[in-house]
Amino acid sequence: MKKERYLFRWAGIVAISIIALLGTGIYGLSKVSKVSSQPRADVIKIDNMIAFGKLEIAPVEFLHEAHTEALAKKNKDCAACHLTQNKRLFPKFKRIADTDRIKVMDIYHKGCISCHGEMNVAKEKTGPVECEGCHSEKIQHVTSRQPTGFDKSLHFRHSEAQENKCERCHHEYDEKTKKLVYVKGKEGTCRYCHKEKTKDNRMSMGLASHIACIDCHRKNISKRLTTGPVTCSGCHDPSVQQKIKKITPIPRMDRKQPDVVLLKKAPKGTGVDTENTNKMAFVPFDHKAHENYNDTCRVCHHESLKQCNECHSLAGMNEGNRVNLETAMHQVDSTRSCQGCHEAKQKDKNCAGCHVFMGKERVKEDTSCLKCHSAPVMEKKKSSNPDDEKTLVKTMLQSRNLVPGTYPENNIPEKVVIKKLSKEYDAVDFPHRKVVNALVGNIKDNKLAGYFHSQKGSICKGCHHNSPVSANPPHCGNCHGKPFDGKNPSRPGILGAYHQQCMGCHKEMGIEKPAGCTECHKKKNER
Amino acid sequence: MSDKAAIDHKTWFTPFNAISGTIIIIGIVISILRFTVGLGAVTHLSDDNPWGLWIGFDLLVGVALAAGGYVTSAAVYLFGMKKFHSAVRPAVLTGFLGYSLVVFALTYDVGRPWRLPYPFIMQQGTTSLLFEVAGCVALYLTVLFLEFVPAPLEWLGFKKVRELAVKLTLPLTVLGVVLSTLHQSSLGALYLIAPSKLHPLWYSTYLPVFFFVSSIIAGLSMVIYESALSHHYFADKMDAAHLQESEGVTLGFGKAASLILAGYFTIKVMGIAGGDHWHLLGTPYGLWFLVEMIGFVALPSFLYAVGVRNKDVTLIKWTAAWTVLGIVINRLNVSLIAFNWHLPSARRYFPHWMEIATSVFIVTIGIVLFRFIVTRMPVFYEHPEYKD
Amino acid sequence: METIYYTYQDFYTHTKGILYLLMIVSLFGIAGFWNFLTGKDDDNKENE
Amino acid sequence: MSISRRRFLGWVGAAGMGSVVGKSALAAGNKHFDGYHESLGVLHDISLCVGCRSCEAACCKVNELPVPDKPFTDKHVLDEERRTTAEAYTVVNKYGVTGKIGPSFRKIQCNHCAEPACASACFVKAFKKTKTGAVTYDASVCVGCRYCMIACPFEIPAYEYNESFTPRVMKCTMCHPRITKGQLPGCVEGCPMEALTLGKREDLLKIARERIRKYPGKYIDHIYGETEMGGTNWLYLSNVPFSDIGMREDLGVTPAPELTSGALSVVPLVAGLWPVFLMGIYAISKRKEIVFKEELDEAAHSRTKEDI
Repeated sequence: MKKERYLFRWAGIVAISIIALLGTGIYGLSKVSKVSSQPRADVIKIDNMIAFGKLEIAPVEFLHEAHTEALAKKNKDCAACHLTQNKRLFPKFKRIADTDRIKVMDIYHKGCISCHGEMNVAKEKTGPVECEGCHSEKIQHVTSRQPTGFDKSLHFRHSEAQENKCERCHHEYDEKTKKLVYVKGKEGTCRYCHKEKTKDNRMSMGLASHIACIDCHRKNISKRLTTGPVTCSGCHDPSVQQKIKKITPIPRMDRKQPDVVLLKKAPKGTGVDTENTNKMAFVPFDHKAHENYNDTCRVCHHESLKQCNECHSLAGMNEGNRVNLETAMHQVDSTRSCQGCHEAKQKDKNCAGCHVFMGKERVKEDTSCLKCHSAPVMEKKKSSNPDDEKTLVKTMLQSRNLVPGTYPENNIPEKVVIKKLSKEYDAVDFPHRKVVNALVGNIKDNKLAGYFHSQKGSICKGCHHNSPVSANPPHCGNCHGKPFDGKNPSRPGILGAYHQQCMGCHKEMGIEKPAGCTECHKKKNER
Repeated sequence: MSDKAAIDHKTWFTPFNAISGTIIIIGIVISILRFTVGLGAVTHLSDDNPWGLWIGFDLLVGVALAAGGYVTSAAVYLFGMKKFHSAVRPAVLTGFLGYSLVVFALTYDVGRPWRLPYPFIMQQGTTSLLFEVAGCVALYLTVLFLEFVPAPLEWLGFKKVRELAVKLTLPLTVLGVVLSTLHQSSLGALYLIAPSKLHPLWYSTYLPVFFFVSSIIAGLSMVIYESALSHHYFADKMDAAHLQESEGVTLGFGKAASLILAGYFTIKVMGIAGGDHWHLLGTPYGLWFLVEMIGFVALPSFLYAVGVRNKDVTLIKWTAAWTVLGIVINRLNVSLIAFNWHLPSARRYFPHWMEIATSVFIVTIGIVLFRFIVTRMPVFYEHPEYKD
Repeated sequence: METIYYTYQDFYTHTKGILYLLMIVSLFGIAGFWNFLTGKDDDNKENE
Repeated sequence: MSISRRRFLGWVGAAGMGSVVGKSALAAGNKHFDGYHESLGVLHDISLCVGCRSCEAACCKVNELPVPDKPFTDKHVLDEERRTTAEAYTVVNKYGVTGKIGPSFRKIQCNHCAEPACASACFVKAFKKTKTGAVTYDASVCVGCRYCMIACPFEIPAYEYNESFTPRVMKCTMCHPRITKGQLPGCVEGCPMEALTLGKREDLLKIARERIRKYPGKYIDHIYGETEMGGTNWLYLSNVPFSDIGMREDLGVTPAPELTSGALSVVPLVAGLWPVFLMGIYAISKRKEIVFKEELDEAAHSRTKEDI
């Protein structure tokens, strides 16, 4: 009997404590964890232990700059936490390599806690020494860290400062000597070797850049030279990135690249293409101009900066990931292909108004192919001088008409009155010529757009679509006769056609006026 | 409540009559408002929350708590537990009153109550769980009436008719269990059609089973709880057999309730496993779910067990009350608290005071009717003329 | 009279309608069968 | 009287033995139901909607709904999220979508499910999927239980809570009376952008797929309503993620009637087997009682013998 009562008492205590615990749990959850509102670029998540398997405890949120500043006050520098290897500072905390789980863990625990402990004893402001202080599930700081890039402007500033001594940064790995060597004229991008993650003896891009950049900058500081940033925010804070000095115009990077190129399949004898069925006209390509349009070479080239046809054959080859030459040049959803990039330009505000309505159809016969494929096939002339080819390409490029073509002003109707919709609303006075002039004006400085719209009437097709180019296109109502035409289900009626076209275009081009129905047409009973 | 005064018929003005009278007057006023101005005037029901307290409490809780009738009659007449015989009539009476009031409450909630027979006489929406519930409740109400009818017949002295009614006991009990199994589970199954609205911890394809099993628990606990109250207030109405058997009933039903609660806990856990909702237990809704599961299922199961082992009738009675509260919480969770959980708080439902007042009004009617009947008819005692 | 059901809902309404009727029939049927099955039990008892 | 009688007879007739046998071929357990062929639907191209509320105005007019206090030209109404009510079968909501310039608009109305949850839930068959594609409601039998509103995964049906004697469930009818006459639904007719397209559901799916193909990158590659809750006759095409414009993507593809069919299928089993099971228990307990009594008698008998 006594035993039972004892049991009962315990049950009561356990039940009450469970309910109380749950209650406080709910209360605790209802409190929103405090997040420091100021985003910072130096928030580092220390989760290195993930390399040894699943994390047992929450990763640590580490504020790098808070530590640099604290150390600076005590006249300590990077060496307080970072070791040096080959006379260069190594980014990992107090170690060169992640050897094993226990060792790395000890390095962190000893390194962090001992320093915090010492400062605690000295009654100085310092970080936590207990587990939860560092290992917290809650995110306390919003990170603003953004990857940084080495654009052409930065590259020029660096090469200028290094007196054009490319070897100071560029190197290659020599398999035989197992050493880093420099080969003149074969400079490539860092990412050719340095990938996202460290693999074998190739450092990751992150590791390599932190070693190389920061070390050099630090040395310059010690020599009291002007140099780049050494702190996290110096490179990774978006607002600081904005302030990095830009050179304009940027002098051309010289790596013996051609001014103009004739894009074609690999010549015979290189073993790339075995078949000899290329009937397509070659494409004259202004390489120099395209260098200016893009920030890095990688935008078009892959990391290796090879010629396109070295890897992309007509049939596709392993080096080119089995992407054939045609796809490499025309793939629409790629940022590297010609057509992909050109089509992306159609999303520009000045272009989107018309182009957003143009469906992507595979058109078999279209003169637009010939806009690029304009050079004659020169395969037969084996002995042709490469310089002749260059001259030909240059002349072809120079003879291109890059001005949008329009009809004479008086051939363009000034005003079109749209009466078809005057049921509830008045007719619309559509300022036709004003719109045409605005569209032409928008692209007159755009070489790409100018070249593709140089034919008279091609700009008219933005609205007068689906009918042959003509100075007298058919009326809209000729096709858009009735809504919900079962035979042409995707063709809107006249009401939808006008509203979709006008409003869609205005929206895409960011034209805010007219706002609301009555700015185009007055309501009938409102007069 | 001073009952002696009321039973003596000396004065009508007793605290019980005063309180219940006030509630009933308020209830009548609200009823007039409801049936003349419409649901919008007295409820907080909205297009997002079409079912409120009147369904969540009056229907779901009401039906669950009236389960004592079928549980007790099945135990006595089918499972042969004759020692619980004295518990049958009070349980059947509560069941009958409970179901009558559920139907009464429904007339408040549905838009056109006079059309309540439409599902049977006009068009049969046979794919609706509600059709099944409606059919079973209607039939079961008749069954309960027939099961209870010997009591008023004895009171009124209609011997022959009473004989006929008593003969029907066995088939009625079987029919009662069948109908109860069906509609108790179907009340849970009502929510099967809305997996996108009910919180996943409460939504399960086992919902009908959960509702059926918990209705047995509710029935058992209600019988214990009610007998505790009756002993307090109507002890003078009870015969020797009733008083003698009462402790046995409490212990026996407590034992059954403890066992079934344990089983219920198990299948609820399996429900979570089946839906793989473990991760939701850490959320605020999950904690509330744990409160229900641990505080109102696991704990009463254990307390019942302790009470039965110790023959501690007081503990069992308190546990019964706690379990009944747990059933109320469970039904309200499914119908109101965890329902529409995805909606922003501004679109959630909280009952209007008049809805609460109406529910209180209906419960009060139940208590008054129960009191009226047990003070007159042979419920707590065997009629001297009809002793077997 | 063949009816084609286009929706599951319509088909289900139809089959459920039959099932509900069958349920009522079965309840009475089982009661009757029980009487038939145990009808002689009571006789035996009385005869004893 | 005559109506109820006819209906009752209809029910009995449908359940006649002859029909049970005659329809057995169609009643195969694994039969797949495609819904009504040639049924109509509406395709809503969300990328085209400009939030002008013309559809709301047209709907109000053709359905003779009460005119709201704020005129349909008032765009401030769009600032708060609304749902369908007993006074508005359709509403347009405005959504700000991250990464997209300008707001997106979505029209809400009954989606006219292929297997409607409301019809499955209604215990008087007030809701009906018609062969035109519309889900219609018959107020003359409605009891007002509002289970349809609980069941609807799209939260569409609304109720006349302030009506004391003739409250009705209110929802879009796809302008069923108009489309049977060959007219367009009010909203479709009223849309100046032709963002709404009426057509056969099969055709609408083709149109939608064609648009997705033709404008790569513009549309989300999903036609909302093609499979949701077993498919709906109102279809949506969007240039922004559906979840960003308040459309639930977690509804699943199971048609509503199938959600409850499992539970319902147990009902006949319980009705058929439970009595047998219970009577069995009764027989066992009674048998025990008899045995117990006999043993008691025997014991008493032997005791009396001993006494002698």
